Amino acid sequence: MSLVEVTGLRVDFGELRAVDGLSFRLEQGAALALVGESGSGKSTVASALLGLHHGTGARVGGSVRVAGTDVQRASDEELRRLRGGQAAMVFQDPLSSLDPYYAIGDQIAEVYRVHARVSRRAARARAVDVLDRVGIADAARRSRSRPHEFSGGMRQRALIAMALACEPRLLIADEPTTALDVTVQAQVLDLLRTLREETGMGLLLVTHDVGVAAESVDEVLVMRHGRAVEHGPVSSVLGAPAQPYTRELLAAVPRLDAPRAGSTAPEKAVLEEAAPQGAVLEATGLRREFGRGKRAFTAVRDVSLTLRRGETLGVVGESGSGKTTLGRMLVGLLEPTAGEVRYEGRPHTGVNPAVQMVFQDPVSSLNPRRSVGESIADPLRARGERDEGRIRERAAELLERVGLEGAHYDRYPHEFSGGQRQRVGIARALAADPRVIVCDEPVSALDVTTQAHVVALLGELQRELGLALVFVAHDLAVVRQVSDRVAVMRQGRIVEEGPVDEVYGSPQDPYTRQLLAAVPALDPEAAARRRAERRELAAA
Amino acid sequence: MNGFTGFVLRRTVGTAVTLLAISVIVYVVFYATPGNVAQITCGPRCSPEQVHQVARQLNLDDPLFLRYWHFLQGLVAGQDYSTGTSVQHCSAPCLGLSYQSDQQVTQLIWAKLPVSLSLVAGAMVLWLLLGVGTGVLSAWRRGRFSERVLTGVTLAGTATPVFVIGLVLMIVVCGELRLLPFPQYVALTDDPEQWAWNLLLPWLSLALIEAAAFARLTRASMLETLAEDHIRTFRAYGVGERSIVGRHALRGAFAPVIALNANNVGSAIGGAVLTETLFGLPGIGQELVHAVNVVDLPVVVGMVLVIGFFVVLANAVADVLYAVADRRVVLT
Amino acid sequence: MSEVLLATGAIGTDTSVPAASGVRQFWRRLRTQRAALVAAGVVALLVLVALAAPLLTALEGQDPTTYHPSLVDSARGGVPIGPLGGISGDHWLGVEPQTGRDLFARLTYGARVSLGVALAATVVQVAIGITLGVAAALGKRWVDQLLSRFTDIIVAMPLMIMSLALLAIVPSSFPRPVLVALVIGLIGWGNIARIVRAQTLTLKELDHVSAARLSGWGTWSIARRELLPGIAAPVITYAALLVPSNITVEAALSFLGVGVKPPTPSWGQMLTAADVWYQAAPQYLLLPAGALFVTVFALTVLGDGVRTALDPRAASRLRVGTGRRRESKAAEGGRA
Amino acid sequence: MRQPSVTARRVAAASVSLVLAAGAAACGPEDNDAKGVGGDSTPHKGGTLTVLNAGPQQDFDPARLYTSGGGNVPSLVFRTLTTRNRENGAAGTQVVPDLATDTGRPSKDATVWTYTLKKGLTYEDGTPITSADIKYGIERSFAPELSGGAPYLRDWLVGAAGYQGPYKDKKGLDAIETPDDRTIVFHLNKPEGEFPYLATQTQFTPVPKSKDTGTRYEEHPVSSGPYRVVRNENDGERLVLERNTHWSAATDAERKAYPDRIDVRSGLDSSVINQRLSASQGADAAAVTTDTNLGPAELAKVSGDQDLASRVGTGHFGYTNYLAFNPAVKPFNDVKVRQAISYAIDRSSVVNAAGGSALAEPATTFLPHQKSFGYTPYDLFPAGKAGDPAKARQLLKEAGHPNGLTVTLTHSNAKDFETSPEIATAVQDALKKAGITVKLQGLEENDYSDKIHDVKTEPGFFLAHWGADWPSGGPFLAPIFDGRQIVKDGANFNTGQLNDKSVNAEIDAINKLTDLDQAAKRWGALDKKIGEKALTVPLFHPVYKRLYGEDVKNIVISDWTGVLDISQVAVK
Repeated sequence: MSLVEVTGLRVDFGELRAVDGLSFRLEQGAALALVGESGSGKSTVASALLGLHHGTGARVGGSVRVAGTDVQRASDEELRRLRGGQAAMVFQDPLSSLDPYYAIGDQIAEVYRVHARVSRRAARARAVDVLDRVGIADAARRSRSRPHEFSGGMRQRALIAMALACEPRLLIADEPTTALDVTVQAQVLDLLRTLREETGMGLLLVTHDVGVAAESVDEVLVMRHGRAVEHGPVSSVLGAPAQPYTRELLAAVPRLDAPRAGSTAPEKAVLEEAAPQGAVLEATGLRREFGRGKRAFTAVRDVSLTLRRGETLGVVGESGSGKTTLGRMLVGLLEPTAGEVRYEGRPHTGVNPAVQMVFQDPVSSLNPRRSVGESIADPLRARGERDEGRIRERAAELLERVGLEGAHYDRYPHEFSGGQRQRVGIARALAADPRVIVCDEPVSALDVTTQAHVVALLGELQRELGLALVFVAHDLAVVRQVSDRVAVMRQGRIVEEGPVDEVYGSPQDPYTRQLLAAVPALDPEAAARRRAERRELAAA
Repeated sequence: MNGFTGFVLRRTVGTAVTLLAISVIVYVVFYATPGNVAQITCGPRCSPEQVHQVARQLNLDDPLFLRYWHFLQGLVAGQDYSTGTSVQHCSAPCLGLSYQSDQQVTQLIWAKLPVSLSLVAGAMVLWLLLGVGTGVLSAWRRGRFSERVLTGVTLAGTATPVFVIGLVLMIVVCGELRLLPFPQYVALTDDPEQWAWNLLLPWLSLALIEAAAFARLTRASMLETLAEDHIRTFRAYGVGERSIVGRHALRGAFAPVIALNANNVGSAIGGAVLTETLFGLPGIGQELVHAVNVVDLPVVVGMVLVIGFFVVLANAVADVLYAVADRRVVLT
Repeated sequence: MSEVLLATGAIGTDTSVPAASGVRQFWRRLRTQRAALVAAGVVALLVLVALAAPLLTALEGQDPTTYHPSLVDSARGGVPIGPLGGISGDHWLGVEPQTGRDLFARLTYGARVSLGVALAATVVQVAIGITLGVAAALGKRWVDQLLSRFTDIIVAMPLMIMSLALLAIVPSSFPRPVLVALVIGLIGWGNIARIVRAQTLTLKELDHVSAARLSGWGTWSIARRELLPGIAAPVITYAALLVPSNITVEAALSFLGVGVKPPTPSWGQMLTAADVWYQAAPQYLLLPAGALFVTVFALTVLGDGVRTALDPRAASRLRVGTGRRRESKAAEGGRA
Repeated sequence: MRQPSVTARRVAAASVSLVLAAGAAACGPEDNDAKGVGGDSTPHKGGTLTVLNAGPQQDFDPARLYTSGGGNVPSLVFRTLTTRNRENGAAGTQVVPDLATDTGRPSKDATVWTYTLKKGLTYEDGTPITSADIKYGIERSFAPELSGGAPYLRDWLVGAAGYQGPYKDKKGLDAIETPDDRTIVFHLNKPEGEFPYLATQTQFTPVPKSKDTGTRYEEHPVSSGPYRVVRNENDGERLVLERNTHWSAATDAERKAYPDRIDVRSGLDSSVINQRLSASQGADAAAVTTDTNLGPAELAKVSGDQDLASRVGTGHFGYTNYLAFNPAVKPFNDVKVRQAISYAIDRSSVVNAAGGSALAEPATTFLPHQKSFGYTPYDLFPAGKAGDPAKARQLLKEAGHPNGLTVTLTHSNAKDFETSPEIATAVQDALKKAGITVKLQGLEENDYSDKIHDVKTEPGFFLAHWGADWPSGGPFLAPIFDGRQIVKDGANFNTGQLNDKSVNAEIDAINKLTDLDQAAKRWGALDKKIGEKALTVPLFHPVYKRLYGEDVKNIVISDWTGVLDISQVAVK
C-alpha cells in the first residue's frame, strides 16, 4: 500500500477552485516534486495532505490517504497523530515559522511531547540531538537561544530538525528554500538528500524553481490552474518535456550554462566597439552606516563603480551584501556616510529626475488608493505639467509602450497581476525621461514566465531610449542573461567586477566560484557534478 | 547587563526633565487662575490690611519666576519657615507648605499616597484578571455566540461612568444586601483584613471600567497572533488548540497588555478622583481637586509631580518587562 | 483620568497595505457585519434626534427650560407627582424632580450637547494628533525626541485636573460647550499622536513613497498625497473609539461641577443631579444613564466594525487554518 | 455672619448638594428590635460617639476658627467666657456664662466690659486657667499666621486695627486689662450692647503662652473643655477626642459630655453619610453628622418611612438667601425697577429648586423668622404665591420700560443650592411671566466671591446669602446696611452700598442697649424701614433636616445653630 494515495482531489476557496481533480501516488522512500507557477494550487495540495483545510471554510473533495490514514474522514484524534507523527511539514518563510518568544529547543520539545509520552527533560534532550543531526554546531547551547538569534539558513535547519523529531514516514516541504540565499539553499537541499538516504523518508517537494526540483527528487508533476499538466521521472520531464506548457516553462528558466540567448546580447556587441561613451553615472568610495554607537552596522564599505550610457551593469550578491543600499544611494534616496555619486560629471546629492528606480515588491511599489494612470503621471505633475490633456495622453502612451492598454488609466493596482504592476512601475520611471534606471530586484517576486517577459521589456527600452541600467538581483542566472558587466558583492564590498562572460566563465574570487557552484542545474548529471564541486570547496 | 544601568540612567534624567517641564506648566497655568489666594487663606471677613499681611506672609506678591525659583531652591536645599513661635526646617526635597493647612506638602503626600496606591494596586489586579480573562475567553470562543455576549458586557463596562456604577454598587451591596461595610479607608499597616474589606467595592467599580479596554485589547492581539505563521506550524504538528491559544497566542498579547497597563496605572494614581470622592478615600486625586478649587498652588504642584512621577515610572517598568519578555526589544 | 481612560483597542500598525482599498470595498465589508450595521443605525437615529430636538419637543408641546412647579410635590422634596415620575400625555418621559421641567425635551437637547461636545473634542484631538504625529515621524531626530517627550508629558498630566484648571481660567463669557470640547480635545490627543507617528514611520519605508520622492515631490506634498491616505484607516478606527470615551469625560467633568453649565442641558449634568434620586425618582437617573449607555455602546460597536472593515487582515484573521498568503510574497530573506 | 467658609470641600460640598437617597426601603421598621425608638430614653455616660462629616475640622486652633457661638465640635474642647444656652428652640438663643461667673458687666455706656473667672478652672494637664491666658488667646488671633477668625475684635477693641499679634508686637493689646488672675476688662471704641454674644466665640478661649507652638498648635491644642484631643490627622481629616479628666462638671452647667470617646471622621461623600445614618449598622447606630443635611431626594424617601422619619432632627438657623441689587449699575438705580422685580418674583419655583417647602421657607423679610432677631413680619411688595406679573409690568411701564426688560443675573457655579445655577435658572423662570428676560452669568466660586465683594467689580443683580454670627439683628443688618462698613479697597459686604444717615444713627443707638429683648424689637423695625428701599429681594430661609443613628439619645436643637448639639448627645 503506497505511502500517499491522492485520487480526484478538489479544493474550493469560496468560488475560486484552487485544485481541480488531481490524482497521484507516492511510494515509501520515493521523492516527488510539485512544480508550478503562483496560483497553480501546489501549496494547497501539500496542506490538504495533512487536512489543514479543516475548519477554514474551504470545501475539499476526492480522497486523500496518507500513511494508511484517510485524511478526509479522520477523527481529530487520528489527525493529531498523523500530523507530525506520520507526516511532517516544513514551510517557506523561516523568519515567521517559529514562535519569537520561546527558545528553539523548547519548541521542538513541545512538538515531540505531543507524539511521544516522555518527560520534559527527555524531550529537550531529543531536541538537542535532532538539532545536532541537521548540522547546528554546539546544539546544546544553541537550543536555548531564540529564533531571531539564528540566521535564515539555521532557522530552516531547525524546522527540519523539528520535522525529524518524531521520525515521520513522509516529509512535505512547501517552498523550503525559496526565502534563502543560493549558497544556503544548496546546503539545505544537500541536507534533505542525506537525511532521506539515512532515514528512507518519503519527500513531497513543492517549488516554483525547476532547478531546485531537478536537484532533489525522482519524479516531477507539473501543475497549472489546479490541474496536472505532466507527470513522470525527472530526466524525462525536464529532459524531453511532452506538454507545450512544460516546454514554455523550461525555456523561460534562465540558465548558467546555456548560451546567453538573452534578447539584449546581439545589439550590445555593436555598441562596445564604438568608443565607450562618457560615464553617465560614477560612484567613488561610497560608504553607508546604519544605527549609532555599539549597534552601528556598515552596509556598504568603500564601493566605486562607473556606468556608461546604454550599458547594463549587473550587481549580484546574497542578502546582507549591501546591494540594495548601494542601489538606493546611486538613486539619491539614501545619503552616503562617505564617498560621492556623480551624474554626467557633476556631483549630485539627493533626488535627480534623470536617475529613476524600479522597485522589487509589486504590492508596495504602487499607491493602492490611486489609479495606475495617476501613479504614472506623478512625475509629470511634479515637474509642473498642468495641462490634464497632455498628462493623460503621455500616460496612455507610456502604458502602451510597456505592453498595457491606454484605457487602463483609471483602473486600480489591485486589479492587475504582479507582472503587470511591475510594467506600471517601469512606465512611471520612464515618465521622468530618465537617462539611468536602477532596478532593485525587479523580477525576483515574479514567476519564471512573467520574469522573462519583463526582462525582455527592459532590454527593448534600453536599446530604444539608450538608457543605462543598473540591475540589482540575487539570482545569478537572471543577472547573467541581462547584464553587459557584472559586479559581485559580499559584506558591503565588490569582490569581483568585469564583463559578464569573463566573470561567469572564469571566476577569480573564491566567493564567486562558491556562488556559481550553488546554483541548481536542470539536468541531473550537471547537478551531481556541482554537488561534488561544492563538497570539495566546503572541504578546502 | 550594562545596557540596563545605561537605560536606568537615561530614564532618570528623562523623568527629571519631564517632571520639571510639568512643574513649569502647572506654575504658569495656576499663576493665571483667578481667585485671590490671600483672601481665601485669610478668610472671608478679613480687612484689606490683614489680607495684605497674609499675602506678604506667603510671598504671593513676588513675580512668577521668583516664586518658581524659591520652589526650585526648596526642592534642592529645603526651606525654613516660621510657625510664629519657632522656626522649622523642611528638608530637601521640600515642596513647600500648603497655603490652607500650613502642612508640609511632602507630609501631605506621604499621608495620601498609600491610599491611592492601595486603590490602584487592588484595582489593577482585578482589571487584569477580569479584562485579560474575558479577552482570552472571547478569543477562545471567537465567532461563537458566547463571544458576542462577552464583548457586549465588556463594552458595557466603558459605557457607564464610574459614579453611576460605584453608586449603584454601594447602595445594593452595602445598603440593601449589607454584604460589605460602607467603604472607609483603614490603613494597610493598621489592619490588613479591614483594609481589604473596605477597599473591595472601590476596587471592583474601578476595575469594571478599566477591564473592558483590556478585554478588547487581549482579544484583538490574540487574534492577530493566531494569524501568524508559527501558529500554523504548531497546528501542522498536531499541537492541541488549547495549548496553541494558551501558550502561544496569549504570549503574543503580553506586550500590548503591559503597555496599556502601564498607561492605566500611571493615570489612575491621580485620575481615580471620582472613585476616591464617591467612596470617601482620602487619596491624591481628591486632594488635588480640592487644592485646585482653593488655588493652593504648592499642594497642586506637589500632587501633579507625584502623579507625573508614577506615570513615567509605570512606563519605564513596562519597557523593562517588554524587553524581558521579548529579547528582540533593546532598551533605549 | 483613569475611569475614562481612552479605550486603546489593539490598533495593529497596519504594515501591509490593504489589498483592496477604496471606499467601495470598505462599504462592502462593513455591510457584512450585522452588529456594526445595527450600531450604525442607532447612531444615525441619535444624531437625527439631536439635530431635530427643537422639532421633536415642539411636537410634544414642551421646551427644556420651563418650570412646572404644579407637577412636583413641594412638601416631599419636589418628587414628581403621578405614576413613573409623572409620565403623561404631554410629558412623554415624565418631569424632572424639583423643577418640573420636561424630561423628554431635556433628553433630546441633552443629546445635542453630549454628542456635539464629544464629536468636536474628537475632531480637535484628531487634528492635533495627526499634525504632531506626522511631524514627529518625518522630522529630524531631535524633533522626534522633543515631540515624543512632549506627548509623554501631556499623557502624564491628569486629564481631569488640567481641565479643572483650564475651565477655571477662561472667562465665563466664552461659550461653555465649545470650551469644554476644546479642553477635552487639548488634553486627550496623546494616544492618537503616538498611533499616527508609528503608522507614518511604517508607511515612510514603503516603495511608493520613495517613488514619489524620486518623482520630485517635496516632503510636505508627499505627506499630503501619500502618507495621509495611509493614516486614515487607523485614525478613523481610533477616532470611532474616542467619541464614546469623550462623552463619558464630559459626564465626569459635569460630576466635578466644571462641565457644561445650566441652563444648557447635557446628559452628564442630568446624571450628576439625578444620581441622588436613585430611589425616590429612579426614572430621572435611568433615562440619561440609559441614553449615555446606548450611545457609547453603539459607537463602540460601530468603532469595532469600522476597524474590521478598514483592516482586511482582520477579516482574514477570522478564517483560521492555513490561509496562505499569495506566492507574490517570495521576498528575499531580509532586506540587505 | 456665618457664611459657609469657601474652603468647604467643594466636591463633597456640605448642605443640600449631591446627597444620596437615604434609608433603604428593605431595612424598614419590620425588623425593628426592642432597642428602637421606644427604648429607654434616659441618657447614660459611656460609649463612643462617631461623627460622619463631609468637611474636615480644618485649622482646629481657637484663634483661627470662625464659629457661631463657639461651634459644635470645637466647643467640646474650647470653653469660652460665655456660651450659648444649650436648650431646644428659641430658649437656645440666649447667652449664658461659661468660664466667667456672669455674662459680663457693662460700664461707661457699654464701652467697658468686665468679667470674673469662676474658681477651680484648670486645663487638661491640671494647670490653672488665668485671665492672662484669655488675653493671650485673643492677642494670638491677630497674628497673620493664624488668620481666619471673625472681624469684630479688630473693629471693636481700642487701637486694635493695626495690631499684628504677639509674635511681632511683643507688648500686646492695651485695650484688654488683667488686674488679677480672675478678672479681665475689655475697653471698646464704641458702645456694643451685644458684647456677651461675641464672648461666645473661640477667640475667647484661654491659651497658655508657655504651650503655644504657633501654626502647629492646631495639632494638639490644650483643652479646657470636657474632651481633649488624642489624635488629629492631616489637619482635621480624622479627629479623636477622649474625656478630659481635669474638667469638672460643677463649673460647666452647659456641656453634658455623656460619651467617653468621640471619633470625628471626614472626607466622606454626603450621599454615603446619609446612607450610613439611615442603615445605622454597627458603629453607625451611634453616629451623627455636624455638616451634612438631607437633600430633597432623601427627603422624598424618608418621609415615606416612619422609622426613619422619627430619626430626623429639624432646625432653623438664622440665614437668608436673597437677590441683591447694586444701585450703582443701571437699570437698578431706579427704585421702580427694583420694586417691579420684587413684585414679579415667583418664590414657589425658587423654593422648589432649593429643595421644596420642607427644606426652604419663602421669605419676605430680610431678618429670619426668629424672635431673637426681632422678626416683625412685613411684605412691602406682595408677590403672592406665584408672583404678580401685572403689577410688575405696570411699574416697569412707569419706569420707562413698556415692553419688558432684559437683565443679567450673576451666580456662582458652586453646587450649594444657594447661589448655584439651579437657583439662578429658577429665578430666570420666575421672572419670565412678568416680561423680564434674565440672562445668566455663572462664575467659578472664587471668581464669584471676589467680584461680588469688591465695590469696583460688583455686578448689578446677583444671588447672595447671609447668616448670623449670633442670633441678633446686629450682626445681620449692620454689615449689610451700615454705611460706615462699606469697604472701598477690599472685601465689602454692604452690597446695596447704602449710606443713610438715619439708618447709621439708629444702628449706633440700638448698639448702646444692653437689654437684648428691647434691642431685638428695634432691629425688627429697622429691617422694615430698610425694606422700603427695596435694595434686596428676600427669597427663602433654609430649614436644616439631619438624620442621626438609632442609639443616639437626648437630641437638643437650638435656634442658635439649628442643628443637633453634640455636647448634649448620649449613646448609651
